[in-house]
Amino acid sequence: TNQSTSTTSSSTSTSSPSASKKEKVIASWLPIMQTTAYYVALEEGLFEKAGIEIESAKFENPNQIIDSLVSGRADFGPPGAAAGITVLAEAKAPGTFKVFGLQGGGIKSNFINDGLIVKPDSPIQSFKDLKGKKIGTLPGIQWRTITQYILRRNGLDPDRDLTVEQMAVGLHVTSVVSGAVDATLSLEPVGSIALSTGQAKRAMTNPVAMFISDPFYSGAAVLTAKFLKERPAVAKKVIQVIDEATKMANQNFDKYRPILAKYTAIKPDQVNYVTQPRLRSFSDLDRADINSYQALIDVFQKEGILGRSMKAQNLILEKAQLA
Amino acid sequence: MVNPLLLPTPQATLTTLLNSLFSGDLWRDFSLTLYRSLYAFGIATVLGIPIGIVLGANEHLYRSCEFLIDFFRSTPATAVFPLFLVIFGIGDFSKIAVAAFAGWLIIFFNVAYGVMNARKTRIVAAKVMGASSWRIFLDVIFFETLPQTFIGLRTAVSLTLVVIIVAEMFIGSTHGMGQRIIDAQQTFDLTQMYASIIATGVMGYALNQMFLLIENKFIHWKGK
Amino acid sequence: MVNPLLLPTPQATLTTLLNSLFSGDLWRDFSLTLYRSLYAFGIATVLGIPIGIVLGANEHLYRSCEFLIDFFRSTPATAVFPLFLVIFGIGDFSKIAVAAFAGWLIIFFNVAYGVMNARKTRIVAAKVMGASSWRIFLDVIFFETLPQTFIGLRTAVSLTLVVIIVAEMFIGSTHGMGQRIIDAQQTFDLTQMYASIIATGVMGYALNQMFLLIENKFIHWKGK
Amino acid sequence: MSFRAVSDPQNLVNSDSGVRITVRKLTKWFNREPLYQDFNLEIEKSKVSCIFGPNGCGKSTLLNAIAGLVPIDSGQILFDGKTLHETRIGYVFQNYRDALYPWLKAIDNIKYPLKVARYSRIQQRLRVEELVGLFDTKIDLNRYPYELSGGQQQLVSIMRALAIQPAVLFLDEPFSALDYEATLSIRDKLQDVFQTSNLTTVMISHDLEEAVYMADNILLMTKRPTQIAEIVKFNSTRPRKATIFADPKFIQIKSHCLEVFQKEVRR
Amino acid sequence: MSFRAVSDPQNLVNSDSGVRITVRKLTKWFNREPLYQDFNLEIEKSKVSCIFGPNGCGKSTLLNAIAGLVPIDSGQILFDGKTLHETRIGYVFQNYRDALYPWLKAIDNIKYPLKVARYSRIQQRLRVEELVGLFDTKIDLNRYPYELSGGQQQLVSIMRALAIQPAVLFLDEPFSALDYEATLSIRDKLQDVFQTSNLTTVMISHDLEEAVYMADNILLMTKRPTQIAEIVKFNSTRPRKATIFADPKFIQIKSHCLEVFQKEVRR
Ligand SMILES: Nc1ncnc2c1ncn2[C@@H]1O[C@H](COP(=O)(O)OP(=O)(O)OP(=O)(O)O)[C@@H](O)[C@H]1O
Ligand SMILES: Nc1ncnc2c1ncn2[C@@H]1O[C@H](COP(=O)(O)OP(=O)(O)OP(=O)(O)O)[C@@H](O)[C@H]1O
Ligand SMILES: [Mg+2]
Ligand SMILES: [Mg+2]
Repeated sequence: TNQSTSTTSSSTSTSSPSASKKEKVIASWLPIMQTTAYYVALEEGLFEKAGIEIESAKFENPNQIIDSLVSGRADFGPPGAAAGITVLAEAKAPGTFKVFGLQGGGIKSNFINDGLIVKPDSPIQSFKDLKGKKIGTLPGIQWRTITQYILRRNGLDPDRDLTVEQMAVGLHVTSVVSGAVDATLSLEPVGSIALSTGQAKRAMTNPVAMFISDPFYSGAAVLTAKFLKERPAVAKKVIQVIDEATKMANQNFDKYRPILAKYTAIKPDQVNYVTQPRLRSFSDLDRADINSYQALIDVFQKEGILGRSMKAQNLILEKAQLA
Repeated sequence: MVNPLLLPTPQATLTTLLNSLFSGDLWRDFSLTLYRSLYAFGIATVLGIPIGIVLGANEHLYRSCEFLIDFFRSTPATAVFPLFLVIFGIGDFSKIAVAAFAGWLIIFFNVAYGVMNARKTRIVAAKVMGASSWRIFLDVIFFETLPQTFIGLRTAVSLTLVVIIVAEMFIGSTHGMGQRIIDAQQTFDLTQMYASIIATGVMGYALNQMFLLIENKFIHWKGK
Repeated sequence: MVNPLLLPTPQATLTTLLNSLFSGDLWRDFSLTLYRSLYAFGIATVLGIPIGIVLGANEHLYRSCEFLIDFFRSTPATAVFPLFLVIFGIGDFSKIAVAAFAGWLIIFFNVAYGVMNARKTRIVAAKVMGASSWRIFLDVIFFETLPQTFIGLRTAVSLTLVVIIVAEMFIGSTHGMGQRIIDAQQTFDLTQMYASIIATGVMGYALNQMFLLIENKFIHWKGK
Repeated sequence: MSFRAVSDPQNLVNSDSGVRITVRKLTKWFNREPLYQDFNLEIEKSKVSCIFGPNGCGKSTLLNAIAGLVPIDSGQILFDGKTLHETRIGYVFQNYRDALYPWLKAIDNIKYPLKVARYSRIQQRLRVEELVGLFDTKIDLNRYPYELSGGQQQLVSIMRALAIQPAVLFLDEPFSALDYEATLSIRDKLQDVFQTSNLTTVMISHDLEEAVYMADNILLMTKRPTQIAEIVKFNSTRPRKATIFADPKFIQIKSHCLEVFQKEVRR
Repeated sequence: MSFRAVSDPQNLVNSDSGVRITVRKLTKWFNREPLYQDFNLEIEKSKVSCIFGPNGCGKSTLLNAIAGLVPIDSGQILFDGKTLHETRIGYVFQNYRDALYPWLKAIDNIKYPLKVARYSRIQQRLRVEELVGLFDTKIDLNRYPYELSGGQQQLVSIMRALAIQPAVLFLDEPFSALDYEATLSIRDKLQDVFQTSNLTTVMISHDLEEAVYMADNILLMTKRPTQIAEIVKFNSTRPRKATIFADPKFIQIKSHCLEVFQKEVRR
């Protein structure tokens, strides 16, 4: 794995001589594909140009991002912060978060977000073939719920017809290859990496979009209401920067592939395998996107992990608020 | 001062704890984690004490394994989990094995050190009475090391619990307190999370108290 | 037998290790993790030994804190991380603080037990010579407990390393061996993963050897 | 050689008037059986009291109780108006081996009470030199205690107990491991100390001849529950010489003590 | 009372011929100084040899070396054709306190060598009863060693050493903590044992009177590097009584020994 070797590392950028005038903004981010726009913004110096000094903390676990936002230790979560967990946190602390971007994949739009990963010679082609087998998914209630929902949609009882094993992302390919499980429901780039090794394949592409909503977004860009209220001008600049970076990433994804190796676990020789995620900037967000987000919220509510109904629309930042 | 969402009040936490106790699903997670921890701890003890005594008594042998011992003591059990996955599969047992391994290292290390630091006079006395090495292990070194062994057991019982929880949290599992903690974390139900953490801590405390009771009952000669 | 992708050969692993050594970025991760671990361990030692001695000598006081001690020893440091995040912020220091806390508990526990199990004759002798409690701590109990303290220090130095790695793995960090391990795991580069684990283990071994050297040099009276 | 050549930095010198120890209504139980019950004893100041009694009658426990090292069930122990803490005690334990510090060299063991009493480094060194001269010892004091033989350890213990010029000296079978020559010589050195200071000494010995030879008062003890059977006085002048063993007075006192002892033990 | 009432389950009885111990060219260094150098010694079988020598001359080390408890630098120790392991040894250590097992009650400490020698439970009990009868002890043997006084612990050590009817008995200052009465009585019990068995005994004592009283051979030792200064024989018949102390032969041997000892020590 190639970690960043350059000095413009992800932690702080204090290289500018006019640092004194700059607004300091703290970001908590996850090292995943969906965060690409943030990497682009850092690489292209967009924050600096906007007069913003970024202090960023990298986390492996989306919960820590939410914790750091709630505690006021961070101002915003760049694209890729967990969309589902944001909803769950907002339900507990209404009025804390505003979403200003969504990231994921879609069947129609042809961006890959997730896949059902199996061995190359596996007879499994869909969830229906999993009866009596073992499926792996990500640890925690969010993905357990999504998996159970999809299984039920496929006519399987997740408690009786098969075993659902929750396992850390790093174990997914290993478990499939070693035969510990028959399939995994994995987020990108697991599928791409599995494919690149030739040890596994995608039996299904974007199954979550297929069964919940197409497109499907698992990532979101969020900022705290506190940040927005206390420093609205800075918040606006941050959103503009991310918007611009998202545009750049979407238009010229291949150009930015090499920087993925610097910010994520992906190795330089793997950057060309990984698939492009669907990145929606603040200005892009439309009704279809919001409906998709709503569909995820509804699944959570149906499965009982969200105590009350919530409107995706209310979570999304309103253009008027930025004035 | 601090956001009560992040740091719920003790009352709220205890209320949640009590509610979960009576609503029933806490017991399932609690007992599953307890079962896994005790299973792991049992393996760790059964393998740790005898091997610790034997290696501690053969300082030469111990020194030649020292690299491996210190190596594994310093590597997170969760990092070597892929190895356990390959050997034991994905089921419960691989997580138990990881915790047992971590606990075993602690028990083994403490017992071996206890033996190496033991006063030699009593061993020598047994030797002169014609006791075989085997008898000396059983009758003298074992007892001589017992206070240290108990420190090891208590460290290990807490550690196996910790590893089980961490495995349940980060490697993933079906049910268990670790699962419960991470679920609460993900649903941002920090009251539930702290309630679950408290339940876990109480489990650890209870296990430790059990040892303390045994220790106080049997090791009457400490400090004499 | 086993798929070499899952269990790379020792040669492959060592080759990768050597390559990473020369390609340079291993050093950065290695030294960062070492720095964090030593930082955490330093805090743990400075706070653990004196508090351990004082509480061990006041068994009454110890018993009244026992619940908290056993409680926290049995709760994974990573589970209470949100708390540390709130107190120490999102920087590196909160992770160091978590590891220091875990190490502190171990050192403290071992020292306190060492004091409680210490032979009373020497303490009594100092008392009769008119030594103040303070002097007795410094001159007698400290030395009396030293073998046990070293066991605690060695357990703790490994544990802080483990917690730092786990924090780097599961909480996330910029650089460090834990980050390296989890990245390798996620990209299914098990050779690199084992190479990094080996590098970590060697770090732990080296730290332990350092203590062993000090121990063998200073604690000459063991078992006498 | 004077025993107070080194001036005392704290002026806590072995008080000129000496220390009388009073044990009042001492009660101490072990395992639901009384060891002492309403036990009273007066230990004369600036005198040598030798305790002679059967094994397990509570001699060591009595010294420990007086020195505040074992809790007592009831009763009082008085140091002539002073508190225990204000009284400098020298103590040679019956288990002298366990009471030495194995992490300190023999010489530093001897210096330790001086360090506690805040003697300067130079004073510490001078005092140890003085003691070495007094005891004329050939032990290599740069060895650790566990490198010494039993007798050598006991001698180091005695030197440590005397280092700070105590006001009260407790000797629990202090010669049990010493060789013939060392025993004779140290007995006489101690006599010098008794003569030149106001030291109150309590010594336990199983050697009756030794006990009488050293004592001003011989405390004869009964079996458990322990009482004083008799206090026998022997006020022959010091320094006493080996010739005293043939002295009719000495022989008479010795045989009287033996008689009392045997009567008590066989009872 | 016979000393072999309990039949030995392993037929490893105290061999009728007795055991002679030969120490040949023993060399032992401590801290770059020789303690023993080419030291030779013959310990007569079925006799009592008492070692008398100054503190730190290496008496305890010699016994430990013979019993295989300390490594020696060179030399040989022979047990009359047998190996060390085939020889039953009873040993009362100088630090008897540390050699008892605090996790066992006194009675179980005494039984322990019997357990090692695979005596049945009943035999163990009978043997302990026999010992208790022999020593006529009033110690509560259901106590743990740390609940006993120093002298009581030493007595338990002696009983433990004698429990398995050893062929070789090592006594390192075995009476140092015993009271007057106990010392006399145990000396005499031991004499009974010597008379009724072929036990080879080596005893260390700093009490010359005691050493001569107990001994067939008195081994007088020099200072370091240690040699045998002289072996003095005393072949008065047993049982010896207290009256022997006045026997001119006894007095003459005693004063000869003292002379040799003092010459050696003062050299
Ligand atoms: N910790 C204890 N628990 C129970 N009994 C004890 C304890 N310590 C001492 N004893 C008992 O108290 C009695 C007195 O013990 P102590 O050591 O004072 O005797 P002593 O007179 O010094 O004997 P000795 O001459 O053998 O040294 C003994 O009978 C002993 O069994
Ligand atoms: N571990 C050791 N390291 C260095 N020197 C030692 C060690 N053990 C013993 N010695 C030395 O060896 C010598 C003999 O010791 P030993 O205990 O045999 O003497 P001893 O004749 O039994 O004396 P005592 O009459 O005092 O019991 C002593 O001078 C002692 O200093
Ligand atoms: Mg005593
Ligand atoms: Mg000796």
